[in-house]
Amino acid sequence: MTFLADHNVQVVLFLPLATAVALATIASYRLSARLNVASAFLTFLAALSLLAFRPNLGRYILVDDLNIVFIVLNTFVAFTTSAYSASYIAHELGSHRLKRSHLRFYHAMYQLLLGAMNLALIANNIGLMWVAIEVATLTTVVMVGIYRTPAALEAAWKYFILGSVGIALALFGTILIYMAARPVVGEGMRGMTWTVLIADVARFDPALLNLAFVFLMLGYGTKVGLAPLHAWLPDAHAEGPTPISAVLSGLLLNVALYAVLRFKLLMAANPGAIAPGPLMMTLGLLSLAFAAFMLYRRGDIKRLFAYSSIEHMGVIVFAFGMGGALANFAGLLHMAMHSLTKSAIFFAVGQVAQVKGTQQIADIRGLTASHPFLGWALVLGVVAIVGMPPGGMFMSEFLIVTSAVAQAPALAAVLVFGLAVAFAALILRLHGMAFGEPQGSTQPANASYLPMVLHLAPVLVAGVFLPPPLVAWFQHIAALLH
Amino acid sequence: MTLAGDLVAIGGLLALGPAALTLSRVRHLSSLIYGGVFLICLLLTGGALRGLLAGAAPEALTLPLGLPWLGAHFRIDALSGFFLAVVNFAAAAASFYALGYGRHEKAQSRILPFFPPFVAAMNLVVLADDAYVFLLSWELMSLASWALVMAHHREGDNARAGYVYILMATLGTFALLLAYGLLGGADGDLSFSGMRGHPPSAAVAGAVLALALIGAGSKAGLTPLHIWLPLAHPAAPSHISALMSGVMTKVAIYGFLRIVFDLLGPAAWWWGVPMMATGAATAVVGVLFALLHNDLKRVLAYSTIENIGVIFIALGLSLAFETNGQGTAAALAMTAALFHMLNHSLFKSLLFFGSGAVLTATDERDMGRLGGLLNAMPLSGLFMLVGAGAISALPPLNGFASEWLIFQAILLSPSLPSWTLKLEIPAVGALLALAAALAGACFVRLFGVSFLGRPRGEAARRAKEVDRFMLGAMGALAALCLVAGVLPGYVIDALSPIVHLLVGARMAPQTDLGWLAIAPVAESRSSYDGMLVFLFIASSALLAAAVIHRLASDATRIAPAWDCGFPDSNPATQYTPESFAQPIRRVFTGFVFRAREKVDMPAPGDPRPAHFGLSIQDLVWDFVYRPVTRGVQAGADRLNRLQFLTIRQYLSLVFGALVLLLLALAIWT
Amino acid sequence: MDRLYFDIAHLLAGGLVLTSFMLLYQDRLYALLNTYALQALVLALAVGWQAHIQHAAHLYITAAIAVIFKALVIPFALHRMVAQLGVHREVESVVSLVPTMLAGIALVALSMVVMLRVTEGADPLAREDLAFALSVILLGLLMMVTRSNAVSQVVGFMSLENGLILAAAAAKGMPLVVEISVAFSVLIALIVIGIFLFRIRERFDTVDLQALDDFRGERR
Amino acid sequence: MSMFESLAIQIVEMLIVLLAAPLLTGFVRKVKARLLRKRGPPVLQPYRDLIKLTKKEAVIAESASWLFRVIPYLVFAATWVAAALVPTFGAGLMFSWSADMIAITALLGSARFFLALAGMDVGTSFGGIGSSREMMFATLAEPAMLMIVFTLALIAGSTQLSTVAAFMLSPAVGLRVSLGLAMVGLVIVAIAENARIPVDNPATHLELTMVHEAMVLEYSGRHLAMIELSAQLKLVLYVSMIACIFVPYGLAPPGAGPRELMIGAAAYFTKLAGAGALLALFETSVAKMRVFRAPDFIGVALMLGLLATLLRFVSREM
Repeated sequence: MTFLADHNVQVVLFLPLATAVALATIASYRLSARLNVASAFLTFLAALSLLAFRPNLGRYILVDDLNIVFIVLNTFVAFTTSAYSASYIAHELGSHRLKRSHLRFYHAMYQLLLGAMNLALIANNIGLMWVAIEVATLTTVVMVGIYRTPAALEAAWKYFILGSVGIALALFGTILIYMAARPVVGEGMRGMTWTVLIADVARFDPALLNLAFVFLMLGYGTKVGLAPLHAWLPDAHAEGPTPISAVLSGLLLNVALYAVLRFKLLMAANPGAIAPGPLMMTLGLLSLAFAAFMLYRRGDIKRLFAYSSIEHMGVIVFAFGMGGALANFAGLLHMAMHSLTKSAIFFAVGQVAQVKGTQQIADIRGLTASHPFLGWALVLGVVAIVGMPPGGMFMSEFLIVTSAVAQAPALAAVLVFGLAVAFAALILRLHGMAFGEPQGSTQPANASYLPMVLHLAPVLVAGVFLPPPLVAWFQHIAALLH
Repeated sequence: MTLAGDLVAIGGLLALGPAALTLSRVRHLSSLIYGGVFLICLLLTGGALRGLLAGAAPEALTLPLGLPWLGAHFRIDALSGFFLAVVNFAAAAASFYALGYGRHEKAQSRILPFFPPFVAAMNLVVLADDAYVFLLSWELMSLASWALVMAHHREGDNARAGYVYILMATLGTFALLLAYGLLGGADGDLSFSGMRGHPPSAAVAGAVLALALIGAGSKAGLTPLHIWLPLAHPAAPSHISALMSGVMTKVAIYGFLRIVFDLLGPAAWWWGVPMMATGAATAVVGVLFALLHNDLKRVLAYSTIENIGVIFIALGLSLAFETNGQGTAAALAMTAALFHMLNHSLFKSLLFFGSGAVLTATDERDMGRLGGLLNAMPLSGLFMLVGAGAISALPPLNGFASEWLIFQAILLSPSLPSWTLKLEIPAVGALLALAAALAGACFVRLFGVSFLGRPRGEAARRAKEVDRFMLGAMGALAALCLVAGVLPGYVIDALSPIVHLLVGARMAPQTDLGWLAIAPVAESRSSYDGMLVFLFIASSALLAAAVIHRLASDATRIAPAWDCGFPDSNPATQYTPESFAQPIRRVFTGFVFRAREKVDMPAPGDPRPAHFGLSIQDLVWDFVYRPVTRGVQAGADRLNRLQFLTIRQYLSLVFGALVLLLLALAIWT
Repeated sequence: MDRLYFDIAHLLAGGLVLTSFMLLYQDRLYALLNTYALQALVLALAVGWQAHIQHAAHLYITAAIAVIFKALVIPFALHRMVAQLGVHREVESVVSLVPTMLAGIALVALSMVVMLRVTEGADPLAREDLAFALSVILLGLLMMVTRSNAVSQVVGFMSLENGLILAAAAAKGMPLVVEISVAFSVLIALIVIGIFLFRIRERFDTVDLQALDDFRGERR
Repeated sequence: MSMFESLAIQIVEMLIVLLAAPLLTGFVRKVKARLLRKRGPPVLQPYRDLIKLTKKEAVIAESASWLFRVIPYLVFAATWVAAALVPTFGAGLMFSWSADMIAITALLGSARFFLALAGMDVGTSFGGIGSSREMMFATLAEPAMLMIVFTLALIAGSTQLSTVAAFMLSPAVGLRVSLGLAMVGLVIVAIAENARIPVDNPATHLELTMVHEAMVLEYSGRHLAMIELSAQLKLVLYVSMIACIFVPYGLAPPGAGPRELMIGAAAYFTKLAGAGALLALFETSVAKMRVFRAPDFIGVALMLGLLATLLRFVSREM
């Protein structure tokens, strides 16, 4: 334990990488699945200890209030997903969709992905962050294509190409930031070190910053899944293994969002630069409205929830774009709740798809009757994701809408319109799947419900009660974000 | 009982939901749960009534829940106390009824976990003292009732009903959310006390009024937001329907009252205009639809819409008077509104219980297959008759007392200075009178077709009287309908603190008048004495019967019906619900609802059967909802093409966005 | 002396933009690949010149990668692939040549306008180079979206990436440049291998896509 | 005036309307017959009919419920109470404040409600016809009546009949358009409510044209007597109401002495006779309408009432 606490950053960064190497050599998929869970759990513990034992700032390492939220959330969801994945993957093996060699690869990649995401979050260097996000993207590309069906390959390919362009744009933005910083902070690593940048950003050239932000917003926005840069997201979610869908929606989007937030902070600290808010709000609303309409014609259950992720990312980006203590708090809360809820939904969806042998919404009926637990978990998840109480997203949407009404009533109307359209679509699909005469196989699902419970329980409490320390922490960050 | 005690009791209700889930294997679980809810609600009713009658001072409490920096504010004042009593009394009655009714229920596991939270959420709405707790409870109420509507999800159109319901409920919540956002203002103070402290500007207040009308109106069933109500209320099990129709709509009105009469600050004179107009339209549309449908519970649901319209007319009147400085008149209208709310919660619950009894006995909701139930179910029939009489505003029952008060308020309106109001109010009065008369016809039809005549089907023939729990609940409500009708003065006086809270004036005390009469303005102007009318009717009917039986003949012979000499007519020759409504349909609804009759009468000698078809369309669907859904679908279709682009085209989107932003950057500064 | 440095750097960077236009102009695949090799060569020269000016030895590595990998290996691999896969030898464009060229000119103008807003205080060398790099990036993207042939799209991406390397090299003292160029080379290699492996991906703009969506049950 | 006296007057009043009711019907029938150059039954024939009916055995259909037997008494009681609250020969009845015009309308509505139920109770097609049409008429007649009540209330400032009558006697009345409209409206409502020609024909038993008679088709014996009596009471009620509102002359004021009461009684019977004669004249000179023409006729009353109310609302000083 003390080792974990003393070397928490090292554990968070290197344990996944080490595990990845180890997993690549282990043949038994049972063992590797367990190792996967254990390693993810240790990483989560180490991340938790970051809360109490903050390491010293290094040139490459940064642990501050903002990224701890992301790290803890990330490692937690990564841990629960690995537990879910253990039972999920076994079933895939049983149904011959995957071979053992694939599994070895899958587990190694899973840990590599975690390591890369942790690195992206913890890096004190915008170049390093960029590299880490690129690695994470490439890893997920491979995982999306793991089933090797034409559809999966096509999705992976689309993800790959669009992701690469996004990476390129983000890199150009990063170079521009460096160019802006160089005259002020000098050459070399200092020009890319976040702590240095934020200290001196007020003296940077605003025009370069503006240009940089456009590229960064589009580059990392591609990863966040903002419309019109979203195209990779639905297919990648739909065609990959479900644990990966959960990780994509619950984690990778957040990591990219984290990058956007970092650069928003830079922009906001320079008095001459354009305010980043309007651009973020526009993109956020556009994503929300677009995804809301796209929900209607979905036939594939995973693609449906992928679009819902786009919608929520839109809401979150809108909230952060609007800024202010309330909206930032709401944005953070919404992000955390979305991660937990959406991954829980994907857990349920994955089991449903395994039991019913299909991802087609039209072929899934009457789940609450045939599989009460799964069905009601899905109902609870969807109820939470559309922002109904007692889910925590009710609180965050409440705050976002009320502060939008106070700051920009016209935008609040658009926001509410988008939310309502999305609500109607999701509930419509939910009705079809959860109620009515059951269809298809009624044999019970043999998978662990624990991850789902672990995710939904805090979400359902959050709408009614948030622990004061958590509130204080979030409020502190919200104030940091302006 | 103190506020803290109330909250503990509500917490108990909330806990019963999960308890029902975990104890699902316990025998007699339903009796356990319903018994628990019954006791708790009785306790809450008692506490609320005592506070109300004792004139207890408002009491507030903040819990460390809800919005973290705000806390969960709760407050009980006269208004909350009144609604608390209404909600819990009806809930207690419903639970008692369900002790019997619930036993016949097949989908127990889909009802028991949601019923107690539903009741608890309604309580919480009434006690909430900040926007967050209010909306949270409001939405929880929708959610729980949605789950209850979906209890019989495999039957017929119920899933669609649930969908439309949850959609409209959320629309309303969003409207209220925006309204509270506007009320909170720039500093975002979301506690009600904060909102009271900062009344918004006139334009904002107008917007809030509109949003509150949409938000609360969609839940209460104002036209054109009523469409979900006749779908959802019948779909739920009957004791739930009773709560949804009798109480949840009142909770919606509570929300409206809280916002418009309490939080919004001084009102503008014109606010009453849209309220009365929608109220009148709602009343007439609701009752006409009630006349056109055959489903027992759907008819009741439509009649709820009518009564909500009536209540909104009275509320609008009250506002119109208040803004023109006529305090007593405003108090009269408000008293009438509250009284009618109370009455409606009583008789609508009673009627839904009755329909549940019919359902239990026959498994049939279609009036066209019922008939003659009064013989098999004499007590249920009697209670149902009392309910029908009360809702048709027959003296001396309670429905008449409140409608009489509304008419009295309308008669005071010539003193208003505004021409708009002067022209509007008589028209509203005429529509109200029309609605009242149509309601009479509607309930003659409902009771006459299902309880009188001869059974139209096997199910109706085999009907048996229901158990004593159900009868007990119905009997209590029927008795209350009579009591509130013959002693209106006491009710009016009990309402006066609430009225004072809302409009700042009160009616003269009524119980000081002799003979239990009420005289809202002055005795020379108008007065009514429910007790005397009741006694007169009862005594003269008994007297007449006694005299005739004593002095003349009391011989009776049972014989086949005469029927102008037609021999052994088939029960199918009786008037059906459709045929009963036909004259009214022809007179009123041909144009408005596009009611179309299709008669297929074969020529003489042609042996094929004749057919009669009837189609009714709700124009609101055609002109409001269909365009909206079509718009959304068209938007979805159009945007859906974006799912099927090639990678190159997706890249073009990225490229376009980039160029656009660079252009913007180039043009900017 | 500075003046000369500047002019040569300017010339090389301008040459890169010019080769980008040449890429846009090509209508034969082999010619396209040759032009790309030329662009990679120019890039190598530009980066090498920067290495010389900045006295940054590590940039020579980047220049070397550009020469060996981009100017030789990749064009050669693509040549073989075109021959093996029997891809049409023509560059299939969605938009015809003249509008494409006009759009390219507009994009260059746009990047100039945007970059020149940057305060004069910034290093003029970097400023000019960045303007050219941005032009190359935009032209590369333009190529990707106006060509429907997979190989030419890859070429577009690679030319985009050349712009990035140019920018990175021009940013004086920027760390990680070598790493980035290596990372991008890997990325490009993966893309090329991807095309080779998944033969169904002859074109990004494939018609198969529709069949695929039908198969998924998404299309109604 | 002592409480005892006023109670006595109230009771006398109740008895007078009860006793006058068959008389008025008999009188109308007689005049009608004479106008048709027939001799007609004696004026007192309705009394004989009623007594005879009460003495006969009541025949009740097998399918009838208990409600069927209760309803005649309920209908009678509601109508009688309503009729007793309308001033006949003297204003200021002891219990007149226990129900105003709106309540009287509603009491009649209750009677109709139950009668319509009775029509449906046996389960024959004719009963249904009657109830259905009766309720349709009511949906127009009741609002019309209420509009008329509104007009009067707006003019007189009260919905109490005694106060209205007192106001009508005062010089403040004058000649008013609204009053005229209201009177025509009230007469139309009275015709419709009492099932008179042209809306309904009290004498017909032709199956398809009946309305009121169809509802009570299955009644016999004492039950039928009660219903007949209620119908007669209703006629008296409407005539009294019209008389006390529009021709309140001779009405004894509250607390009047015996002389004024006698004058009032004489005036009342004169008014009844006049109204009866006019009704008979009207009924012999028009033909019955088709059922679906009747709503137009009653609708006229509603329009008149609304118009009168609007005029009053708009011009309070007019």
